[in-house]
Amino acid sequence: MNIDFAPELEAFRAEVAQFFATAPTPAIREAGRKTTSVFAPFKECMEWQRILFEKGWVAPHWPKESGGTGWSVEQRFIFAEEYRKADLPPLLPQSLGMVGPLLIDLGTEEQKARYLPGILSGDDFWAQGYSEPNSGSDLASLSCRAAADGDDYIINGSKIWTTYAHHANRMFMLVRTSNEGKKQQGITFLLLDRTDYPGMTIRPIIGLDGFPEQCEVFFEDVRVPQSGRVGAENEGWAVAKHLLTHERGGGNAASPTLMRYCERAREAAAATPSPFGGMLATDPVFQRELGELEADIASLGHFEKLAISGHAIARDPAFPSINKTINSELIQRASTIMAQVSGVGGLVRQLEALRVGSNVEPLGSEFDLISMPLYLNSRATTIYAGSNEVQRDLIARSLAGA
Amino acid sequence: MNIDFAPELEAFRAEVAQFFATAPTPAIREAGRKTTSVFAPFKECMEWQRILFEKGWVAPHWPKESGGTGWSVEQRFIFAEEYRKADLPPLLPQSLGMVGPLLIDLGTEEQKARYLPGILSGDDFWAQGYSEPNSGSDLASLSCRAAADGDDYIINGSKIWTTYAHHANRMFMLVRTSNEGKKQQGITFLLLDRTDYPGMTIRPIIGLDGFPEQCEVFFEDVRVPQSGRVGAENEGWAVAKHLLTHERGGGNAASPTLMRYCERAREAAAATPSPFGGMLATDPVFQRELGELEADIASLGHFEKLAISGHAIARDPAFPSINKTINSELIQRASTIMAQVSGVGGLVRQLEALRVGSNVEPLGSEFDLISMPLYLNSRATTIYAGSNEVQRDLIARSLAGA
Amino acid sequence: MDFNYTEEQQMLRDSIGKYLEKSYDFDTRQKLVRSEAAWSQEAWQQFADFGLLALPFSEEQGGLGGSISDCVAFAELFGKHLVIEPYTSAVMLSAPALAASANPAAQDWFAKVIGGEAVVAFAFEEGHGTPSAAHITMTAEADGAGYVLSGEKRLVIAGAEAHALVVAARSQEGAPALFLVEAGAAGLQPRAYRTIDGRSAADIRFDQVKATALDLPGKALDDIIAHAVIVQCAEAVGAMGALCAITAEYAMTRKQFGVPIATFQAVAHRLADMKIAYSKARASLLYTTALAQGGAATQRDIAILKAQTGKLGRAIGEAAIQTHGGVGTTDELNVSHYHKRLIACDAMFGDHAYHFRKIGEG
Amino acid sequence: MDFNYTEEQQMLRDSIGKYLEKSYDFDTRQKLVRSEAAWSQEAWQQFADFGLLALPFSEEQGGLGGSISDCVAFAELFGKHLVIEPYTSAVMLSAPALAASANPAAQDWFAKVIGGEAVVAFAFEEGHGTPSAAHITMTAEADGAGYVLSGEKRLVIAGAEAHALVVAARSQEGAPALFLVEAGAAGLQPRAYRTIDGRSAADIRFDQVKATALDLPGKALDDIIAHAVIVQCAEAVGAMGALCAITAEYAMTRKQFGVPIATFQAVAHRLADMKIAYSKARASLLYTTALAQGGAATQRDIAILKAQTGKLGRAIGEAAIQTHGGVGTTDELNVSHYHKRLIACDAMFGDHAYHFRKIGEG
Repeated sequence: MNIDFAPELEAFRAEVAQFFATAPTPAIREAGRKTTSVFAPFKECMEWQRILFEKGWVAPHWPKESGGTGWSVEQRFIFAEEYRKADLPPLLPQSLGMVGPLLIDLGTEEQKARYLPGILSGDDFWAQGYSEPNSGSDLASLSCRAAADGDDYIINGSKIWTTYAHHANRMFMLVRTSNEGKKQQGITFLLLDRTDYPGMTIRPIIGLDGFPEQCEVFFEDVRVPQSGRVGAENEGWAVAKHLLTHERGGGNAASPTLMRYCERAREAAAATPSPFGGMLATDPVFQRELGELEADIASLGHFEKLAISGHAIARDPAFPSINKTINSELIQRASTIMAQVSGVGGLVRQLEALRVGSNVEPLGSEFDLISMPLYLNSRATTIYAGSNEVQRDLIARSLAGA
Repeated sequence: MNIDFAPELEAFRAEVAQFFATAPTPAIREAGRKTTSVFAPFKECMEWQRILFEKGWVAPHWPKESGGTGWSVEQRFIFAEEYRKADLPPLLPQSLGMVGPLLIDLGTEEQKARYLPGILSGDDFWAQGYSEPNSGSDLASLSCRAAADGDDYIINGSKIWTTYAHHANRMFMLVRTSNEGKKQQGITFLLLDRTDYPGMTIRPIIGLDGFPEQCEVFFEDVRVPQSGRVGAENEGWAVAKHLLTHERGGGNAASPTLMRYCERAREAAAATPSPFGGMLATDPVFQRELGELEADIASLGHFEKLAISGHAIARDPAFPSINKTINSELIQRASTIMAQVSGVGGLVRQLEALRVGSNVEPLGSEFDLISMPLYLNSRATTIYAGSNEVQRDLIARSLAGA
Repeated sequence: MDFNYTEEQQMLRDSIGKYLEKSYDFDTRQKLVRSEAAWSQEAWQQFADFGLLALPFSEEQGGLGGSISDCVAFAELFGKHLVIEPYTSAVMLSAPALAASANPAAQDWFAKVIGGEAVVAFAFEEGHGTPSAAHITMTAEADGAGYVLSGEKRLVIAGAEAHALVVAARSQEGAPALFLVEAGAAGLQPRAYRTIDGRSAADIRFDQVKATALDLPGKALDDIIAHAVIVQCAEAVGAMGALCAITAEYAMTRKQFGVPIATFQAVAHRLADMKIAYSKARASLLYTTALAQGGAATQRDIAILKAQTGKLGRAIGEAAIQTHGGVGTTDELNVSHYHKRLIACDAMFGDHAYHFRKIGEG
Repeated sequence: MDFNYTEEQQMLRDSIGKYLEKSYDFDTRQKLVRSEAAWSQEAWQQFADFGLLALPFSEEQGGLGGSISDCVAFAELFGKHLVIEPYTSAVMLSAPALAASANPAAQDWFAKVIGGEAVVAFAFEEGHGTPSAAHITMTAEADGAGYVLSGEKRLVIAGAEAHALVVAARSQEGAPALFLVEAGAAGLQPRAYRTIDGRSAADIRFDQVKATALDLPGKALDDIIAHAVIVQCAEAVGAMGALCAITAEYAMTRKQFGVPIATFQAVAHRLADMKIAYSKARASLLYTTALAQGGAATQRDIAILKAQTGKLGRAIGEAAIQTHGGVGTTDELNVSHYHKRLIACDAMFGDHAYHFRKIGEG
């Protein structure tokens, strides 16, 4: 066993911290502080991606030859920790975390050449078209249909829970190309060059936090080229499953973000009186609960480090599901504690003050402004990317082979 | 809505308290304090039943004409509260709580006349022969076979988890009398006059707490009279289901016992230093956790009062399952807090000091002596009388009709 | 013991239930929440016509002589329909305070409130959670025959629209007391907003605002809050019951993998847990109501009800959203709105964590 | 970063695993627990032969120069086999204290311990939980060149059988320190018992018992305890892994309603939760071990490992029993014995609740 504590790492940490202290614009910083979801405010997030891209730091989890940084695991965690300390907006996962790694693994050379540059630079933003109104947990039952027609497919049907589709200029999606055999057969994985094809309509859905984050996407005779197919026709399920390991397993560690939530809760609690006297941050009950959460997040961090360093734990077929389950439930617990600190301060609905660049004065603190939207938004984390019920099914099923 | 606060009730309370202060022998009191299970030490428990029987207070939940007290709900709760305050051993449920009420509801006049007196007086103690090694949660799959032979049945097979069978002189049981049709059909409910029939063997099973509470009962060509049948042959499932409402719903309230556990935890905590300074009883974290438990027990108490007073809540088909689930999980939580108070004091295994009348000096306090066995024993509460998984299935199923 | 609603209470529930079903369905309610109106004047008038505004007051006071169990009976329906009108604030908190005061101005306002002619808001909350009167820190300074108030009150339901305010502050003796302030008084600076559960509220700055003491007898304020908390909990229990029913119905009709999702044991057990939680909360509501009706509810009893309702309500809300999946996380479906109402009920007057700890103090 | 066991460590695990499989199966272990013997002399001798008693000590000390990760590697197997021998007490706690002392008697005892000739017990616990040296209250009074100890120590593993004791008490300066006491010293009154997890322990009264100061340098005691806690956690994680495997296997073979119970989603999800808990605990074990190996594990890191292992171990134990149903609640099956070991691991040196709160203090 070995962890690198070389002094060069501290120099690296200083370099990263220095960059984060100087490179982001005020709007990017504000967007980071006002992020109340896994998905940061779009515009500033993409501006920040451009800056990171130019620095060469946009995709630490990618292979170096495809645009990654070639950092050690230690460096990657230092980067993630400093990133969160600076409260910078997390980059959107759909492009860099999902379709990018997928194309590196399974795309044709042409697809890689065509799409990876825009994914890295942030010139393109990809939406993920998986779920349908009647195909949520039961994703394989999807029915959005693509009929081959010459060199094209003609798509009819709809997708739902398509995060930030209203911001996206590209989209990857699963379509049904055959009704033969098992439902997992007959699914094809497609890349769409545009989101404004004739016949394609995007309707944002207002979430319980008041923000339009998810969308419904309708397809009416939408004609797209077959060259956007990844893998063979009718074999998209395997492609999707491969991608899910990226979506759920995550090359990017979640624990630094979660730990930062705890820090913010602690900071806010230091300024909040406890009804039992003193400040909340020194209240034993608060400390007990925050300590339990921090310990659990620490364990996730340990788990992530084992995984990223190539320990056998990450080769367990259940790994992506375990990781997704832990991560999503910790987001909910962290945001629950944050909302608890805000108390009745979280009952104020003041969405306009949450906009980046807003000149509306918040009624409470900035912390109070974000804690409740974050709590509400986090209800979705145990539902999306395969509900946690499905994840637990998969984990249990994996035991049969163990 | 109405609760009786009449001053006569306080006189009643005083009368009950006075009786409890004088009637029990020292051994009965010791047995009460050393009860580490739903099932109190057998010998002293039956002695105490005899005393209560002679006082006419042995079955407050029975109809007055069958030997009950005719008390109001208020009186029954006062009785239960004083009972627990005095730490007296709870009477064993199999006779008074299960087969007795069943016979009142479904027994023949002859069966009532024959068995109810012994059930009330405690001259008889009944074991419950339901589960089998391969029929636990799936009770209806039971295979212990009774073949009709003249006026008798000849029983072959075995029963398991038969609480206190080694103390019992009578037994009620489910047997298979037919393999036709659905598995619920072909089951017959039998009363056995003896537990020492030729061919009947009882093997106590040592539990995880170190005590023999459960038994396995083996039947090899055991001949019993058919007159012990309750209901028709092959229709015992309905009888068993009826009995389960008594077993799970309980005419006796559980909340006073649970509240008493909290009191004992609080008393012990008042004598235990907290590692954070002061005594544990005044530690905010302890108070927070005990308070949550007490509130939940209070809600169970409210639920029980609604039920016993005849509110519609008790006519919900899911009521017995809801009641059993709440009750069993609260026993586990209460005993967990008790074991927490004992801390490493609970790691001492000193079963001999727990015996009633033991002259072995306990290494710790009497509280430390009981807390861990109680915690360990309580693991069974969510398993027996229909596992809580089965209860939740039943509750969910009841919603379909709602 | 008897915890059943009387026939009269059942009739009241039937009438109000019918009205709300017809005129306060979810779509109507959502239009109202998205409108400029703080609440529905028409609904308020209906409540007045049903006698609800005068119900909890004795006939000598000009009321209808109703009891706390009467209020609980219809408040469950308010929760079921996510009613945003300031009933608890105006009728359960301000009005009893006004009624208990010998001050003639208070008596006038009281008559107007129960007559449906005015709304008087209750300004109590001061920070991130003011669980009881003992936590009030705003002080009232004597100023001639009256007082002046300075400081801030938060989350004053109907605070910007009310015709007057009942304000909790420390009296000269240092004890928590109540004061009457007229709307529009100099130095009053409300900032209005909607709460996450759609109600109109305001944070109000007080800058040397003239106020009149209500001079209530000793324990009156605690008793008023206790009854209001019961009614607030009844709303929460009503919302919980609705969520249980809606979620069970959804789980039995929504299909995935070719079968209703209720046939998946994980979903079935979650429905069971919701039912268990609801059973506990409703039992505590009815029992505590009966205790209060008999004048026997202690602070601990109220704390138990408040804590249990808060914790169980949150659990039911979260379970309902999880069971609904994606649609549960939208603004379009009522499920998330119930959850937000339950969160609000938990947070106001001390959340479950606060009350559990008070209970644990013994 | 690398958290894999080295090839050498893997070989050590293989040998010890093979030995335990063969000679320390559950039935053998249960016979041992029910016997008069405090533990198996034969097993102890085997551990000596494997080099385990000398492993954690430097070659200058006469040890084998092993590391904390070596100890963790085989301690997981100790947990898997519910080993009752006093390894942690004698080799991880007492021996390092003896080794760090300049006292010649201590050096003698140290040589005997790592040579397998003597067992020295560690007397630390004083009440219902003594989580760290800072909580020690027993005081050592100076008595000529030595000290005398009075008071009580509890849960001294191997306390009645040990040839000597290392006792934690406050020194003259008031700081926690360690003292050496020979077995049979006048005034020493042990009462022996078995713990719920089958180990031999004693509560020991000290009545003016002569003792020698070990005079360890400042932070040594905390560091010794930190390493011992890691090894204790490794045992717990080993037990958890065994429970996960046993329970999954049982659920896939035990049939009810005509199918394996693992096909019921409630059972399947419980198995998943056990796997999740085990994944967290094992990750924390391996990471903290690597940190400690690099000399970089802080008190907080140790607290995180101890707290997580304690909480997750209890949860896994309870889930394993519930999944097994009736047989899980018996003394006959190994499942309940694993659970009791996990409870003991949680309780000693501060339970999860204690450590969570320390972590939360920030």
